Amino acid sequence: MLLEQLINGLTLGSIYAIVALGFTLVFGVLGIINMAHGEIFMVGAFVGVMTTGVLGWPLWLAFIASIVVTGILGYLLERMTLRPLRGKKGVSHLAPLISTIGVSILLENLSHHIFGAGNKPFRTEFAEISIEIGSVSIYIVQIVIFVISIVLMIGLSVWLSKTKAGKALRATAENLETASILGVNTKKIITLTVIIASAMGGIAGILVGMAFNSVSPQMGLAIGLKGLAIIILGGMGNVKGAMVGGLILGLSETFLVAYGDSGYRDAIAFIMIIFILLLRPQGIFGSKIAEGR
Amino acid sequence: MLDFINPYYLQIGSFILINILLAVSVYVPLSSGQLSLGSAGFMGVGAYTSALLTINFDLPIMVGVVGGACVAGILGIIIGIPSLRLTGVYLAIATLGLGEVIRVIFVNWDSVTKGSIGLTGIPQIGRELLNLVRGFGFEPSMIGLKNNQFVFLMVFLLLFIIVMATIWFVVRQQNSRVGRSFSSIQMDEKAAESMGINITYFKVLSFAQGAFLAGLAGSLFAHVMGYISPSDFSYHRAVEILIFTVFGGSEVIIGSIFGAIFLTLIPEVLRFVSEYRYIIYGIMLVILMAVRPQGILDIHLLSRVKGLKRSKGGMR
Amino acid sequence: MKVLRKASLFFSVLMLLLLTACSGESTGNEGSTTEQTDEKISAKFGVISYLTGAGAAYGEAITQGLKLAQSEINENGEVNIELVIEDSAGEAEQALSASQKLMSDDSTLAIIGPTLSTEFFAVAPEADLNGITIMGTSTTAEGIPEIGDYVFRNAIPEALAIPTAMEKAIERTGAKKVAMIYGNDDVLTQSGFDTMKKTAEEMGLEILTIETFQKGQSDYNAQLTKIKNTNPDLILASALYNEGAVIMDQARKMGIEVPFVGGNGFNSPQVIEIAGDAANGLIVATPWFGESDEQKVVEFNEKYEAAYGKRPDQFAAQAYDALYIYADALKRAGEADRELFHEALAETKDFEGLLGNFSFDEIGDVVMDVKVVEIKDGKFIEFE
Amino acid sequence: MVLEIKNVSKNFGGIHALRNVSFSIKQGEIYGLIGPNGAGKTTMFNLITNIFEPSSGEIVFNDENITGLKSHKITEKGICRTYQNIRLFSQMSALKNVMVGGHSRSSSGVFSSVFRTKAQRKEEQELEKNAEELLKLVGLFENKDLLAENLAYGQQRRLEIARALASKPKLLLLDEPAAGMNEKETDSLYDLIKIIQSKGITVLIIEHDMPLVMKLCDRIAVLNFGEKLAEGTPYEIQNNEAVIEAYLGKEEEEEIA
Repeated sequence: MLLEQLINGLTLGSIYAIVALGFTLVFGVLGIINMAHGEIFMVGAFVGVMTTGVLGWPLWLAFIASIVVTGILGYLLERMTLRPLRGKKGVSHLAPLISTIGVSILLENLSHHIFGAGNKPFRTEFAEISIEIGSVSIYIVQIVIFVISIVLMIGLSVWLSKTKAGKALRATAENLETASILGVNTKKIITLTVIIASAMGGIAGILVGMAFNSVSPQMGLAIGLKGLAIIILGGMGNVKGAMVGGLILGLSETFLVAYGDSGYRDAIAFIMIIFILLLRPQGIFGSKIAEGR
Repeated sequence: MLDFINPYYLQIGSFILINILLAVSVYVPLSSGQLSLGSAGFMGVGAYTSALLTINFDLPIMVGVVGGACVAGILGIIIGIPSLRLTGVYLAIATLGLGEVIRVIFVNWDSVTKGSIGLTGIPQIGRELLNLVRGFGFEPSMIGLKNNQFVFLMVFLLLFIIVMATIWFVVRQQNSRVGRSFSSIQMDEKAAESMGINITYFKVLSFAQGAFLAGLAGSLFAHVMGYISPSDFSYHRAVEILIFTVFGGSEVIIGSIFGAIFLTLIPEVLRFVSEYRYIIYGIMLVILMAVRPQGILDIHLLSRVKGLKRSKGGMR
Repeated sequence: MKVLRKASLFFSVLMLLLLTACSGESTGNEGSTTEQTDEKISAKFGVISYLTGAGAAYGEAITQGLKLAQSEINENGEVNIELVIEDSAGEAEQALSASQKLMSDDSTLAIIGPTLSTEFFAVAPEADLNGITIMGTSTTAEGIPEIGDYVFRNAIPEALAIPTAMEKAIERTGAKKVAMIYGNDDVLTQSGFDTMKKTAEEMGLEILTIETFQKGQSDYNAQLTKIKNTNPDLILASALYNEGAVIMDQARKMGIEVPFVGGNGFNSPQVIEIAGDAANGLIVATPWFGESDEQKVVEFNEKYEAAYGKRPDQFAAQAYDALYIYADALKRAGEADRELFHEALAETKDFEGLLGNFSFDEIGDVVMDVKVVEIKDGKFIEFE
Repeated sequence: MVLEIKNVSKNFGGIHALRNVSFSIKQGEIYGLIGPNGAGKTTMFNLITNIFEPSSGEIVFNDENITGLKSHKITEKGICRTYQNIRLFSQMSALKNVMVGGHSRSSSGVFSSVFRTKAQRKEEQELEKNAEELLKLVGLFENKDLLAENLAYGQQRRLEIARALASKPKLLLLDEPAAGMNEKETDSLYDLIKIIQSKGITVLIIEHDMPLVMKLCDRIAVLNFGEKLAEGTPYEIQNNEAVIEAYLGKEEEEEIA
């Protein structure tokens, strides 16, 4: 049972981590919390359902479709809701928060109209393959999810620290003005960030669909709130923190269910962040002191 | 003329009044620079406290309401002190989390809260008032009203008085030493402190006042609805309350009031497009933030509209 | 004082707004009020339904069922029914506002709805106080008809459906050890669970573990792994079909092959759609068996499909029956009077509806036989 | 002695911002604190008002050890400051800004404010009267209803001084009050500070405008790389070898850079 629950926890945690990576990237560069990220993730999952289920596309094509659609959503999000607020006088830190909440309401209800209220099945043959180890059966999907999350985290870290675009991105995160003086095209970098973050949401969406076979318009909210908790847990804008935070949350939720009271499962994320904020406001991996934006 | 006393209008009017209280409960902490998304949670605490007091101990509604508001206020102090270390979005998310934790506790604490089934049979303000006046030998029909017209009218008037008192309280406080301290903390915490303002005290004060008001609104909500369940105090409620304030204008109290009125009426007015209501809602928020991020009403607009020659700190 | 004056100005504006906002609509309905012809009784029924938001699918099915029944009844010619439909968006406050809107219209004879039990708990006491009959068609939670004299329902309460399903399932499988899983943040599933637990204890079953889940959750593996390790003979799952189907899917993947017994909310063709083969082995009690080859059921299916392009579910069927029950009571009452109608409705006995023989007990709850069905080979069949 | 700084040091993560600095200020004098950028002058202000706590050493105000006392308590004791990069309450009117300055000299709380008790009304009137007088003093009375952010730069600096004075300080800390001012404005600033002195308020001033400092101050301390380089009258400082070297050396460096 322990081994099985460990696998369950790691799978869930990896998904949380990928969602949190998207949050953390946007926060790291723009200093805002993208409340619509959960809904973008949900749209990604629906693209997966539609392409594999209705159109009968192969899985790899579904992935690409989902990345493209969520990437475009990310672009629109940046272009229509975030950019108008940037650099405008008298805009408080509340504005992007509200604006993205608006987008999340919009996306959730649009999906509602287009796809209907209920759960949609996500059927791929790939999701059925499993290997047996003793009495424990591990699905290939579970391994894939774990690997993808690790790859994304490492890839993102390397990209941020080694490549030119990544360095420009970090410079932008440090200071918008300085970066633009140094010749970084901040507008492009910011757009790129939001697109990448959204595409990662899309990937997470498909993975959830495959792993749990359930996709609904409401799933964005539930996972979005968890993602939010994770980036505080791991440290805002910190890639490693998002990963570790995601795994910690996935494991603790699973073990709470396994050995405690499953009724408090939804609360544990927030109980954890309330404690972490009080003990170490910068998060587990955060280095800077929490400073309000 | 008595047709004017239509329970439907009065019912919506009562919800508007409760929502104004909720919007103000976000506005007050915000006036000292603290964005709290915990109003839904505090509202729940107020509602459950008052409901349980009146159901289990047969206490009068008045006692329940005051008790509910006070418990929420005290919780606000307890939460407010450690939260001082947090600012901006951190505080927002921590308080949002707090609300979720409170809701989950309501769901799981079966023996007291009846879990997700919720509490039924909460004494209702209107009926108690009716019984009260009947005790004095008064019948609504004596002034040409039906029982339910009378009940709803009384509830509306009572809430109206409470809301007016609250607004009066907040505005007077704003125009005083306390209000100046709040806004100076909001504008520059460090400078405020070096002017001799005890920021710990004033921040906890405004946070706790917000919690108290949310608790008050919650307990009134319980006694107007007669039935509450944890789903009344979910994430959606927290966001809804925040939007009242931000939409109407978070810089001025009149903005919160306007936001609550407008956004409570909108679903009623928009019933004919009810299917697309939330989609419209979402688009509206996005456009509003792009065009008027400070909300519909702000100081500049108010001073122009009212022809005020000078900026009034009091209406901030 | 200046503040007060300003604020009261504000409120006058508010009241004005309210008036203009609401008056436009209330006048719209007046065209077709009760025109008393010699033999035909006309009546206006208010409907409160969940038409926007997460559970809009339920409200849609209900209103479609009602409209189908309405057109048939009016065509029949004995009574003439007008429906005024209001949206509640699944929220208790909006349901309450909608009910006030309906009740303040003196020509509203009675109310059908609202959809959710949480809404019903808020609305029904008001209706009862005002002496207006109200009937729930989808409200299965405990304590609904107990609210008051004027409160009825034709939805099969979980307290009736679940024990029947459990008894039959245990009779056949001989199960002794059960595991339970339920959604603890929903009224329907919580109240279903309470019934399940009580019944299980009465039947002397051994409860191995009790697990919960919450709305919007998509991963049930942790709970199911725990259940799997206790080796139950049967799983009692109080879940709505949306979550329930996913739970079954994940359970089967994990290698849990035992049957599931569910409540009324679990009963939907959607379960098969979502979970596919994994849905096999679900046992539920239902007033509505859509696959039945009874004449009236087949006819209803055809008419519904012709009108709305899809097959009806139990919500549509129950709503359809509800309006017929109202029409029947109206005929017996003889005129559109709230008090006479209430008395006539309470006396409803052995009414032959789509769902079978129907009566109200003394508090206004359902008396009827329920069928137990199971999913086998991707289809609902009667459980034997 | 009004203020005694005793062997104060401050480290920021291993970097010494201030090392073993001591000086003391007499009642009624104008005391200058000068030195190149980064010498630790503003850090000294931040230590006195306890925005940071000193790593070691003591700060004594009117024979009372105020080290580690909360900022607002220090203001209550009678020390108030201005900021190098103006920190006004930008969305408040000039008058309100000064009234906030009077916070520590008033006491009405929530109850008396809401019910407008007699004492509260009297206190508000006094606060307002006092604020108006201070605005007259700094020459901003005509602008009292303008939002602080709409004032001109020099006016903002003077408003900050008025706000600090409203707390009725015994010791006023001015952080580069003349920065960005033209000659005429600087002259009227000189007059203002002299008037403040004449009211019996001790002044500690950080300033880069050397002619102003030399003309204004009774005594001066020079900080360089966190250490006290010299202390004395303006005449002594102007003729101090080490000071000249520090300043000249600094200028050369800047030219190379």
